[in-house]
Amino acid sequence: MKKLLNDPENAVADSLAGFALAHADLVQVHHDPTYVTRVGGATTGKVGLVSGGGSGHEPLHTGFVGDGMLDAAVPGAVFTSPTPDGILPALHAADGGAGVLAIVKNYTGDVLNFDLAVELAEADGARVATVVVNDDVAVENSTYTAGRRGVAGTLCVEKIAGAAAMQGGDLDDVTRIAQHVVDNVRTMGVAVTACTVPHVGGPSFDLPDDQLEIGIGIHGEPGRRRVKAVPADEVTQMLLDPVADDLELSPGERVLLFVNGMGGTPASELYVVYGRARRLLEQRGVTVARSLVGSYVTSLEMQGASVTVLRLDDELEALWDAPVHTAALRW
Amino acid sequence: MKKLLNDPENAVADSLAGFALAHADLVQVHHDPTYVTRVGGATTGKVGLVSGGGSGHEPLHTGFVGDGMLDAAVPGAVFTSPTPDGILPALHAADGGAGVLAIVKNYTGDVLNFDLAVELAEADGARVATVVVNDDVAVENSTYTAGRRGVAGTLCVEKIAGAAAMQGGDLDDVTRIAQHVVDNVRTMGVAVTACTVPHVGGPSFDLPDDQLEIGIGIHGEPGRRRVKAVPADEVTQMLLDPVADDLELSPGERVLLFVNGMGGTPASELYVVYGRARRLLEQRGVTVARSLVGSYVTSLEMQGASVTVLRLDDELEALWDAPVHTAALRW
Amino acid sequence: MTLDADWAERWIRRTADAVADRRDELTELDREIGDGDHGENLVRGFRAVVAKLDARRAEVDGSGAGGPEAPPRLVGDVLKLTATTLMSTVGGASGPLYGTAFLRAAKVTGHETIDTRGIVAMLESALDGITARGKAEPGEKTMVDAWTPAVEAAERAAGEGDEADALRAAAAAADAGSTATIPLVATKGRASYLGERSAGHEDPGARSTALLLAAAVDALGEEPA
Amino acid sequence: MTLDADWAERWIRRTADAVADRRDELTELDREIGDGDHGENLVRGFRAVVAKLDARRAEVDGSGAGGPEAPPRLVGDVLKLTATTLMSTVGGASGPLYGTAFLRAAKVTGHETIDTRGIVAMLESALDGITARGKAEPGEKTMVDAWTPAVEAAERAAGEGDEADALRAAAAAADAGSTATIPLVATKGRASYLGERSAGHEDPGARSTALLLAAAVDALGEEPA
Ligand SMILES: Nc1ncnc2c1ncn2[C@@H]1O[C@H](COP(=O)(O)OP(=O)(O)O)[C@@H](O)[C@H]1O
Ligand SMILES: Nc1ncnc2c1ncn2[C@@H]1O[C@H](COP(=O)(O)OP(=O)(O)O)[C@@H](O)[C@H]1O
Ligand SMILES: [Mg+2]
Ligand SMILES: [Mg+2]
Ligand SMILES: [Mg+2]
Ligand SMILES: [Mg+2]
Repeated sequence: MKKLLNDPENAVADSLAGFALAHADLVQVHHDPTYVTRVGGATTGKVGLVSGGGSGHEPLHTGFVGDGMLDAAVPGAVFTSPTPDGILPALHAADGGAGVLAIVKNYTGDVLNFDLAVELAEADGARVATVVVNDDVAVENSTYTAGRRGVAGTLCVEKIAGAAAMQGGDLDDVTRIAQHVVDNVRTMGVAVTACTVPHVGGPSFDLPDDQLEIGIGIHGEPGRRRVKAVPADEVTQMLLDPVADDLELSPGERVLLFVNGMGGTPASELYVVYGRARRLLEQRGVTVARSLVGSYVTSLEMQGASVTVLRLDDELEALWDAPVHTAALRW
Repeated sequence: MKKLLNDPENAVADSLAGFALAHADLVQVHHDPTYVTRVGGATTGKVGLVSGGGSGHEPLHTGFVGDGMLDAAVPGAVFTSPTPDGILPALHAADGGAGVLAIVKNYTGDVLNFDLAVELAEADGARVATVVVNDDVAVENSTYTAGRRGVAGTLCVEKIAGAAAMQGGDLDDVTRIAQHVVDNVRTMGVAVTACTVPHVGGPSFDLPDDQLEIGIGIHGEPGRRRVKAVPADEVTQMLLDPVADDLELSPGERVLLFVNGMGGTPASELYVVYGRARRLLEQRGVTVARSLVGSYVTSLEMQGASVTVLRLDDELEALWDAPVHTAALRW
Repeated sequence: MTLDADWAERWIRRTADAVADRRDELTELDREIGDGDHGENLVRGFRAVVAKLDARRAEVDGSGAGGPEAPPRLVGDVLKLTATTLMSTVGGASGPLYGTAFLRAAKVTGHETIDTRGIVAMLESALDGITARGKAEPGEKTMVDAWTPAVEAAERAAGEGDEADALRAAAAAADAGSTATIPLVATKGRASYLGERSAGHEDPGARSTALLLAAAVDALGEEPA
Repeated sequence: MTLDADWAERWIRRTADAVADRRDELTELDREIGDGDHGENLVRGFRAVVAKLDARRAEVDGSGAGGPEAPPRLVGDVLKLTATTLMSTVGGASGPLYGTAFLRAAKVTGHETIDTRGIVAMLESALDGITARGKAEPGEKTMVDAWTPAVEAAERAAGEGDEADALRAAAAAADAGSTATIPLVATKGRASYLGERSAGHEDPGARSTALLLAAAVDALGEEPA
């Protein structure tokens, strides 16, 4: 394993230290326990937004702390949910008196640790609502799994709920909007290569040079199935079709199309996937009204991509367009 | 080789097609010959800015076409300079009557092809100035080489010259500013892994699992020397010291610190490098007044990073801060 | 054999050693059907618990406490310290699960020593905590598949033997239960994302449960330092 | 043996075949000390030239031209078409260099046939074009190290032999010149970035020059179709 890291045990801390220095105008990084807050702290009267999860998905979530998105983020160890002692002060720091929305990706660890922290925060008198993001269509949403995972669609939830909070929505409004995004966003991903967790030192799975993993999560776990490597157009179809089918998109609908890189994918390849996904949507009579292409919800240096579709309505479109100023997303 | 591509021969065209669709509000992509222009074409009375070079460095240059940066970009085949027949119409398209500045990275191929195109444009009556970016300190700037290469510092030249043009500078002003950036920006890079050019199908060099290439360019070429893999802090020092020494930075000076990923590097690692580079600069008494961290000038999916330092003065600082709205850089 | 706070402390310290020794094995199991961090998570967590135990011991020694006038040391105190420390240092799914297990176990072990029935109650409470939080049932290929037979075996052994017999029976059953997860298809936790592909691999949390209970047995064999 | 426009066309077509056949070898040489695109660049460029030659031929055939009343076909016309096409399709360093070489060569070959002195003039002009544009001198490990001995050998051979001898001598010298680049340290082009590490590898542009001139010789052996 070769990485631009020092002691693998300190990978997260070292990276956060650099992040804090580079974005001192936007964020403040707290240590022992670790959490990241917006500079200036909670905005009085605004609903606070907190998210968090294992590290290794950067810029998610720390890169989305700032105006119009998150008030605090809690990074765990690499691919490991953060613990309640980090989540709890983040919930308090984000609380401007109007309550806090916790945005949790659906993984057993994230859900359990956030649950514990929310219980503790409520015991302290805080008002906390939770939305659980579960956009990954690769996993059956049934009693036979821990439920669908939260993956790249989380960005859409954080951006749009962040805008709703910025515009003065109360905790119920912001929670409703966030849940509305969750209900209308779906994702499916592919791995071209595995990734290597620093303290593990070896690849997260062994993927032969002529195979792809379809239906991956964002923790370097293997996907739902392995297929022979095929051209990008075919791969894209394997991702887009289940997403569009699951959303039951009808002709005439408007969507946001988000092609996300897994960390090690060149931008040029993401645009190839985007172009194909867009044509497939257009063939279904669906209008791509908003787009995002880039590596935002990653698995370390994994090569691969995910395709996310969010069904839009006027409200979501306006909130997506609202200004945002964070380290990783800005307009 | 596994990549999210279709026919490797069409990699550039496929990617540009997706790019055009994703950023139709910003850019227009022309084919046969290939070049990319700002939507709306040349701004009357504004100096036009054109850059270009081999593909595979995305978002450079196409991702920097837009308000406050480039008016046109000319992508060649992967890692191959574009040809004059693509550069010529780009020069004309960027010409709003106030002349055009061509920003050329110092590679024999780029310089020769731009030279040819500029000769042809001038024969058509256009007024074209050229600046050659050569920020790579890994290469001795002597008669024993083709001169220093243009690498990540190109972003600084394009951003700052773009702002100068936007603010109404004439061709001489904009050229002077661009040259001023060139004179004050230096870069050095490291490869952790090689990259694979699509139509080649194999890695650009063979790098054993315990070695790094120090002093690489951005075309997957080997570096100046190979070193045993060492922690990020040491690697960063090998990059930062030659840069700072070459700039002859004195205590009290203010700089922009730009840590650039080579395409396959996780953001978390770039921040580790940034943190260390910043501390090293501070130890020299130098103030990091502006920062940029991200994968902007890449070599396909290569893992690695480069450290760029730009000596700032009030003029450069203000131009850096000026608004920019492109696919890849926006504030 | 006295199952007192010293035994509990030895249990936790031996668990810390065991997960450190077997870290790569746990990591590899989790790499196969999860995300490869289970070994690291537990090593980090139990190392933190040991550090707290050391600190507390240094405090007690420094204050001259621990003499005849010292307040009684309760088994449950050790388990509670373990619980809160695991919750705040392990992360992942296993952190809240083991944390809750030890918290519930602490609640029924607030005594200077525990007997055979105490052992059974402790294990039952731990399992209840895990299922209350994680909602997994036996057969879903989780740590519940090691804890459930462990509790049952302890109950059976408690009818005929002493506390050591109960612990030994629990540990042996957890080990067998963990091995028995191999053919299962996971329907809880990360491994469930793999569907059928999760079959043929042992559940990492079940294996760490077996290590934990084996350490409880090992801790019997040593008298306090 | 007549060195006319048909010969020039055969030369270019054979070059296209040669770079396609040897593409991987050129790529590999460029991968070692450059950026691995030289083979691809030349294949793309010469394929485009062949397409233009085919198109022109189809036009001529279609128009019924080429009969006794057709305008004379000049060697230089073929070379000029080659020059402009290479310039607009090859890219990289070699595109402008080969483009300029053929453009200069075309300027001195505006004849229906060329003789021995014409061959020497053509090669000299090509080399002049390359050095005018690329500013490389012999010994810098570039294509100049194949062209320079080629020109010298053609001049020598022209004193004693015919145009075929001159071409053969040029091709042989280019081949030897290319091989002789192996020990050199590059001081021009991409390979110069490697400094000392460039020694021990053959220059890809020198090798493609040798292929180009070998194709000119091969083209002698065939009469027009
Ligand atoms: N709902 C659940 N109930 C009981 N145990 C569970 C549950 N979900 C996961 N586990 C256990 O947690 C183990 C994984 O722990 P760990 O790797 O530390 O956390 P994560 O899965 O978050 O990476 C699994 O092997 C399994 O035994
Ligand atoms: N200044 C120069 N003068 C003559 N030949 C040169 C010069 N620079 C480069 N070359 C030739 O160009 C060849 C490389 O061509 P190519 O790989 O197509 O372009 P690039 O280097 O831009 O990728 C080198 O092998 C060398 O022979
Ligand atoms: Mg985990
Ligand atoms: Mg090239
Ligand atoms: Mg795990
Ligand atoms: Mg080359």
